[in-house]
Amino acid sequence: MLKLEQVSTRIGGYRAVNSVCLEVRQGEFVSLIGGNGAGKTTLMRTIAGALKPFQGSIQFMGAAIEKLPPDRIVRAGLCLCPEGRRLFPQLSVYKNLILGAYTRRNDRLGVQRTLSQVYEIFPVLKVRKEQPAGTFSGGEQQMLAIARALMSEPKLLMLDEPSMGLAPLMVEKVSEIITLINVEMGTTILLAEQNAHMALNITQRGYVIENGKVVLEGSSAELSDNEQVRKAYIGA
Amino acid sequence: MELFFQQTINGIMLGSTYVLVALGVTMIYGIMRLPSFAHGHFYMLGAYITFFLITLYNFSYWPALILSMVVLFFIGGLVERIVFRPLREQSQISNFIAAIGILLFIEHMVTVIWGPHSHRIPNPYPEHIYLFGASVSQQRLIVILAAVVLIALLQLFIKKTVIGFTMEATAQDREGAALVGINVNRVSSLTFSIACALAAAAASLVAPIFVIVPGMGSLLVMKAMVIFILGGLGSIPGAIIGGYILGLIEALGGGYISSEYKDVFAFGALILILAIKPTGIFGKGAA
Amino acid sequence: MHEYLRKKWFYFLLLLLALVFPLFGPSRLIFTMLILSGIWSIATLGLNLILGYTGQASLAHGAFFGIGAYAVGIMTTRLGLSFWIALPLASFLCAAIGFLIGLPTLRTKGAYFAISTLAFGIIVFIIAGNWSDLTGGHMGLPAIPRPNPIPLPLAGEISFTSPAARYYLVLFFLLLTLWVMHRVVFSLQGYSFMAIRNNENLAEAVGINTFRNKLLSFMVANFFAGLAGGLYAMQLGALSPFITHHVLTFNLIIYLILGGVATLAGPIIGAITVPFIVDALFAIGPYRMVIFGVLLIVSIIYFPRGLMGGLTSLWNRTADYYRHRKDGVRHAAES
Amino acid sequence: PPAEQEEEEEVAPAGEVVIGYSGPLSGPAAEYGQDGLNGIIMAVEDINAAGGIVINGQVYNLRVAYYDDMADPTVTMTNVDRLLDRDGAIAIFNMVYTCTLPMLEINREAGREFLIMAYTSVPLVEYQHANELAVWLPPPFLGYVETKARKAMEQGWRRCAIVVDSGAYGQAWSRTFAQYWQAMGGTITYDGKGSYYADTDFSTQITAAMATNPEFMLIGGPSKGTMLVAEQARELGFEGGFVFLDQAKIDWVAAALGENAMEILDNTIAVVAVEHSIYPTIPEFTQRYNERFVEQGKATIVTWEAAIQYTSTYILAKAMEAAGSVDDIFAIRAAINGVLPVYGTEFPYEFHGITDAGRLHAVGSIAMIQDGAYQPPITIYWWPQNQAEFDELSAWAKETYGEVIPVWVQYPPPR
Amino acid sequence: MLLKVEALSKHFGGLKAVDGVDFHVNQGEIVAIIGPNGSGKSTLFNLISGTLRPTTGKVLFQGDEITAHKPYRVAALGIKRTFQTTTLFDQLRVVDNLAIGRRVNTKTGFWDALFRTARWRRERDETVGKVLELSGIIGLGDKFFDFVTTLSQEAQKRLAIGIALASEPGLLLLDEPTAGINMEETAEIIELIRKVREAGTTICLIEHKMRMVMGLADRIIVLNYGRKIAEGTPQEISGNQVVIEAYLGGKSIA
Ligand SMILES: Nc1ncnc2c1ncn2[C@@H]1O[C@H](COP(=O)(O)OP(=O)(O)OP(=O)(O)O)[C@@H](O)[C@H]1O
Ligand SMILES: Nc1ncnc2c1ncn2[C@@H]1O[C@H](COP(=O)(O)OP(=O)(O)OP(=O)(O)O)[C@@H](O)[C@H]1O
Ligand SMILES: [Mg+2]
Ligand SMILES: [Mg+2]
Repeated sequence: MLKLEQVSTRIGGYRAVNSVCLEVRQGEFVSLIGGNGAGKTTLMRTIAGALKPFQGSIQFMGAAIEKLPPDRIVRAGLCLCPEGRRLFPQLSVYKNLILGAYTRRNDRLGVQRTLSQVYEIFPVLKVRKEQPAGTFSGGEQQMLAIARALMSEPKLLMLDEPSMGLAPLMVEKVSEIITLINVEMGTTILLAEQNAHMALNITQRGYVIENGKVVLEGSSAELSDNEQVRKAYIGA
Repeated sequence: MELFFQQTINGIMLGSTYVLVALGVTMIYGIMRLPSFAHGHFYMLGAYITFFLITLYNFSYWPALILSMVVLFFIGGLVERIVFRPLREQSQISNFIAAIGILLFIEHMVTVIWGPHSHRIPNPYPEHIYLFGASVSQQRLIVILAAVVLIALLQLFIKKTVIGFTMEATAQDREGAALVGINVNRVSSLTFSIACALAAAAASLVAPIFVIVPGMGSLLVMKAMVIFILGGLGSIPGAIIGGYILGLIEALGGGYISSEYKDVFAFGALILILAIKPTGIFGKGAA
Repeated sequence: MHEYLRKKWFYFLLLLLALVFPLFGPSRLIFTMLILSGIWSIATLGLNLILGYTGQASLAHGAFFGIGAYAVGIMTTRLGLSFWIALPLASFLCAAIGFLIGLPTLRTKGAYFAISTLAFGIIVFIIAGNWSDLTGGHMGLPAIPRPNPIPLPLAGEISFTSPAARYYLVLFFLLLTLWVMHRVVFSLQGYSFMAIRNNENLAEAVGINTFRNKLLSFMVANFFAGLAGGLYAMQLGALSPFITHHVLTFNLIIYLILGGVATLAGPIIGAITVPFIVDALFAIGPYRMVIFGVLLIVSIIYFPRGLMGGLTSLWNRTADYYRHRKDGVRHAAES
Repeated sequence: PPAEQEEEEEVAPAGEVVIGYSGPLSGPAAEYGQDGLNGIIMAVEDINAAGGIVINGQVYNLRVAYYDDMADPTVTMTNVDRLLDRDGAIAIFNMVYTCTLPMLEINREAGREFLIMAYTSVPLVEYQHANELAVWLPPPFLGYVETKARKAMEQGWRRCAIVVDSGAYGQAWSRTFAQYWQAMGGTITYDGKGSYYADTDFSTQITAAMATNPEFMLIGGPSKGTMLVAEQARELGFEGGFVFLDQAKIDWVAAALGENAMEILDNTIAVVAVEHSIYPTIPEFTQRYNERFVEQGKATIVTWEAAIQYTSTYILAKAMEAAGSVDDIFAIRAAINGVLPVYGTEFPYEFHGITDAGRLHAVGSIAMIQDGAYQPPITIYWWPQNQAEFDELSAWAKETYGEVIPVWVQYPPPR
Repeated sequence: MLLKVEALSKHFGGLKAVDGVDFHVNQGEIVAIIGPNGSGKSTLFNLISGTLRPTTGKVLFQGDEITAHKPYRVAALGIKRTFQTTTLFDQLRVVDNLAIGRRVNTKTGFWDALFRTARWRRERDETVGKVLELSGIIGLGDKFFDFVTTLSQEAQKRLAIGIALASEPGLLLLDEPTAGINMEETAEIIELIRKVREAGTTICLIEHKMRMVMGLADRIIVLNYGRKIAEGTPQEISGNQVVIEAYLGGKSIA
């Protein structure tokens, strides 16, 4: 479904992503594990079109997307729930969600259906749907960000550190939800996480990225057992 | 009382143009965080285009006005594309310099091509009528009404249409907007275009009662800046109310206290209001 | 280039050049333009402190320049004070007015501050034009005397009727300004200013009284605007309200940004280069301001950090190139 | 072909004399500045076409060097240096009082002498800023003030509201007018100025002025603002008269007002339009001016600025011939006296002489619009020192131009 | 008692972000504040540090009332904080950041700078010395002259703590100092926090990483919906049923 070949991206003069090859197949749930500054965010922004790679090709559903602007990529069914959330702080929760479905604006019924699904998953969003998103706490905003990404009904959903800054209870809940999205809704998911423990628990396959390069890949079970991974990312 | 009423109408009429220009400045700032000091010059260009459509191509007034809006719509989009888009990542002050560059370019281009002297559009509605003892020319009433209509249309557009939604979203988080699938560059261009078209409308509306000269937008843009700050950065209702307030302050201050210092009242009011409320009347956050 | 600029001898060379320049017998036009550029430099250095280092875009700088000029003009013509007393008085007056205006306006931030200072500037312009009894109104303030000659122990006296004397006078004040800016910027006090520019919330959280520091920066900036204005009054000998107009502020900002903001050399580079470019554009006749507008746009797009920034990055790039080449040679040798 | 070139070289002039000009060619005062420049350009072209300046059998051609100063004194100052250093100008025309001021400081330095051709009608400046190398071209506005005030009195008007331009000229003019008017027994009911350059809506002041029931309004400044004030006053229901400052051009205003002009301008006292002047040369001059400038988009109408600068340039050329030098500034300045008078029978303007302080004896004239038509112009002579001199002048004028209404205004005004 | 908070509330419109919270921090302690997202932890810090004005209630520091003082005055008294999102002077170098952090201890003003007074010299030398030492403590000794944009996320977090530490504060408020960094690096930050405490600085921190909190804190305060729902030692809290239900959840301690 998604296929990266030799993708490299520069930030400033620095090669934050370096010849990355990666593949995600239809229906899969794949994790991207790496420490700070490993290049996960950069890679995801590159896939989503917010950054342009200077080398390599990115294919989504058979079509090259590395030169497309972000909006075209979303339209193709690939949506990124970004690090730092990037909500519309002065707009109400409701408007944020509706804008999440911007690419589906001609499908009103579908949008309403997704909206009620999203409200079911995150009841707090329904209760406070008129509140400006910017006044939410960090965790609440994270939930809204995931919800907004879901609104576009993506074929492939990329989540950049959804557990960041979340309370333990919430982390659990979020991972359940993500799994649910993958299993029930059949959405393919690419998840970037530092919390390898959580990520490897719920995904099927994973890539470990360090210094912008993929250093390991394999099934989640394999990775969990890998000594290196345990030491660096699970910490026990 | 009659005097007061007359001055109030004068103020509302002044305010109407202010609002139309200030709305453009506000929208541009809201979406692109750039202080559009060249906006008064787009206004001027709008008036010239209407003038030439009428005198050279024998258009009648309303078609000329609309065509002028259309032309400015495209010019605005073009300027955004070739000047401000490359400056996207730069600071506000760089954008300010670019705006000065545009302003010099437009003003002197117009001066060189069409001469420094003033032009006049024949007034389509020269009659005046008496309202409660105050004398108002028909064209002035039209300016007031047209401003109200344009403002209402703009509000509807922003609050009720999806494209309007995207403008608000882009104003608040550009990358976020891009990631939900909004073409933010198009939104920027569109905003600039609409803002310039509004300026053209304002200029074409007042052109028959005033005159058209290359410098006609210079002071106006300063007032638009004051209004957009007064109302709170990027706040559209703020700009509307701020515009009318400024018009009234000028008319009443100029009429009752001192006409030489009427602009002092307008600009002084800004400093006073900000001293009390540092984020403007409708402002929420800091700049 | 950048590396040279860092070394002191380069500055001494420049200074020497500036000192001996009149000996080459430059034309009067060059003299006049250099004197004016020196005056603009002083004002721009002031603006650089508040806008460049403290991050507060004051759009009243031209107005303070005008206040300084009028203060010197009024004190020397109406009160009969000597220029040498009027000039510091005018500068301090500007600092004091800066204090009063800063009190309300500096409570605001960003664009709010910019536009409220712009509003103040426009008010000054209107007052300069209409308060005829004080300023001469739109008729202007004529016949401002030249500074009294300075007696020299042996060699007679320096009189300021010659452009060379005025050139040295302005150069002296420019060096003084540069000295003050250098000392302030590269000090703990300078850190406070830069902290505010970088992140006002954090600055406040680490214990910097941001309001007081902004006020201080604003006053110092306006002091130098006033000083430059006073020198301008001396150079022109007559004033009109035009010098308080916001166009002047805009010009100073152009000098600052095109020269290189938040550098000490930038303002001077800008204040010399831009007027000379405008002068050169006279050759193309009526289109000159059209071209100037285009030049502004193009240069801000391609040199967003001004000439200083452009030179620095050019230097960095060449340095990188040579470093890479050296590395390459070393690698080759090692393998 | 080479043969032709040789021919040209034979008649090539011995040298070139540069007349400098620094004035507003862009910005709000650009039209005014351009008018003045047009006059100089046209004169220079005419003089060159007629064979240039001939001194001791040598022919010199004139050239205009001009720079835009946007009415900014700083730029004027560098322009002066530009004109002297780059172009070698011997005289510099300037049309904005605040820009002329700094020039007065420079032109007397040894080696930097040049003639200042100052276009300002502010009275007494030639005494306040005495400068032996300055020539003040237009008539002092005191003549207009007094004559217009008298004319207004004649209409039976007593109550005056002032709504003039807040610029330099408007301030000086209206203050002087108020003094004369009150001395004649009139009252000023309202005084509120506005910026004729920057503003377009004067309803506020007019409304306030009308609330004081004036019989006429003193208005004026740049023509465009004057036109707007007149129009807006009528719109707001004002039915009294207007007195224009001499800066505003009645024919320009009338043209801009279009069809209703004569209705709106009924009972207006203003400087006479160039085309209604008594000088017989005017029709020909106007026609040539229109061809040369108006049709090229360089002007909208022929103005007194153009006519005065045109004639002044001629005087300068004649003075050079009389002085026998193109670079001895003092000699040229001294020779001006000798080449005067020049009359409206030959030029589009007339100068009868020059005062000791350097102001040309320039004629002013005003006219009134009444009942939809221009009344015959009144001609103002301000330099005669006594009744006898004035009578002599009147007789000459009647003889030369036929129907004229001369008046005498004392200048400098009696204390 | 170093810090004492009495009945502190902050309402945003109808929302009670902080609702009558009482707590105190003793000299030398590490106190952790935990609670679900949106429970008012950051708001509480904002109230203490003067960034927000409380609706009601009092804040006392060393017995003196500091309620609604301006942030710079609170900082001058010795309470320093970090922000939830890493906040630095991002156009400057590490050394400048730390020196600015120390600015509150120095008195060099405009005239000192101009005339290079004895104070200017003394304070400059002192600042350089302290800052050098500090950069070693926070593990940025080799990055001393680097611009902060070139630092990794985790180094930036340490620098943010360094800026707060530079003035040798009596009380340090840390808002999620390890959000978004991995285990190894978290351990380093924990080490740093321990070192700081040993050097005599009292610490109050907000954190979601339970393993870390449990190992580090002397006392834990739990907020939920703006109210304090529990307070106690780590053992007490991890066994507290109310806290488990509201916050910790069943299985994992991540
Ligand atoms: N704006 C920038 N300028 C310079 N370097 C940057 C910038 N943004 C990121 N980098 C660098 O690029 C590298 C990759 O960063 P990226 O944000 O992709 O990492 P990450 O794996 O997502 O880390 P984190 O877990 O902190 O989110 C890092 O070394 C970072 O320092
Ligand atoms: N300026 C504000 N205006 C309105 N509501 C606000 C404002 N700041 C915070 N809130 C609200 O106050 C509540 C507490 O927010 P706070 O940021 O203190 O939570 P937190 O405990 O730090 O959460 P997290 O762990 O997610 O960072 C939240 O519901 C938030 O939406
Ligand atoms: Mg990341
Ligand atoms: Mg928080």
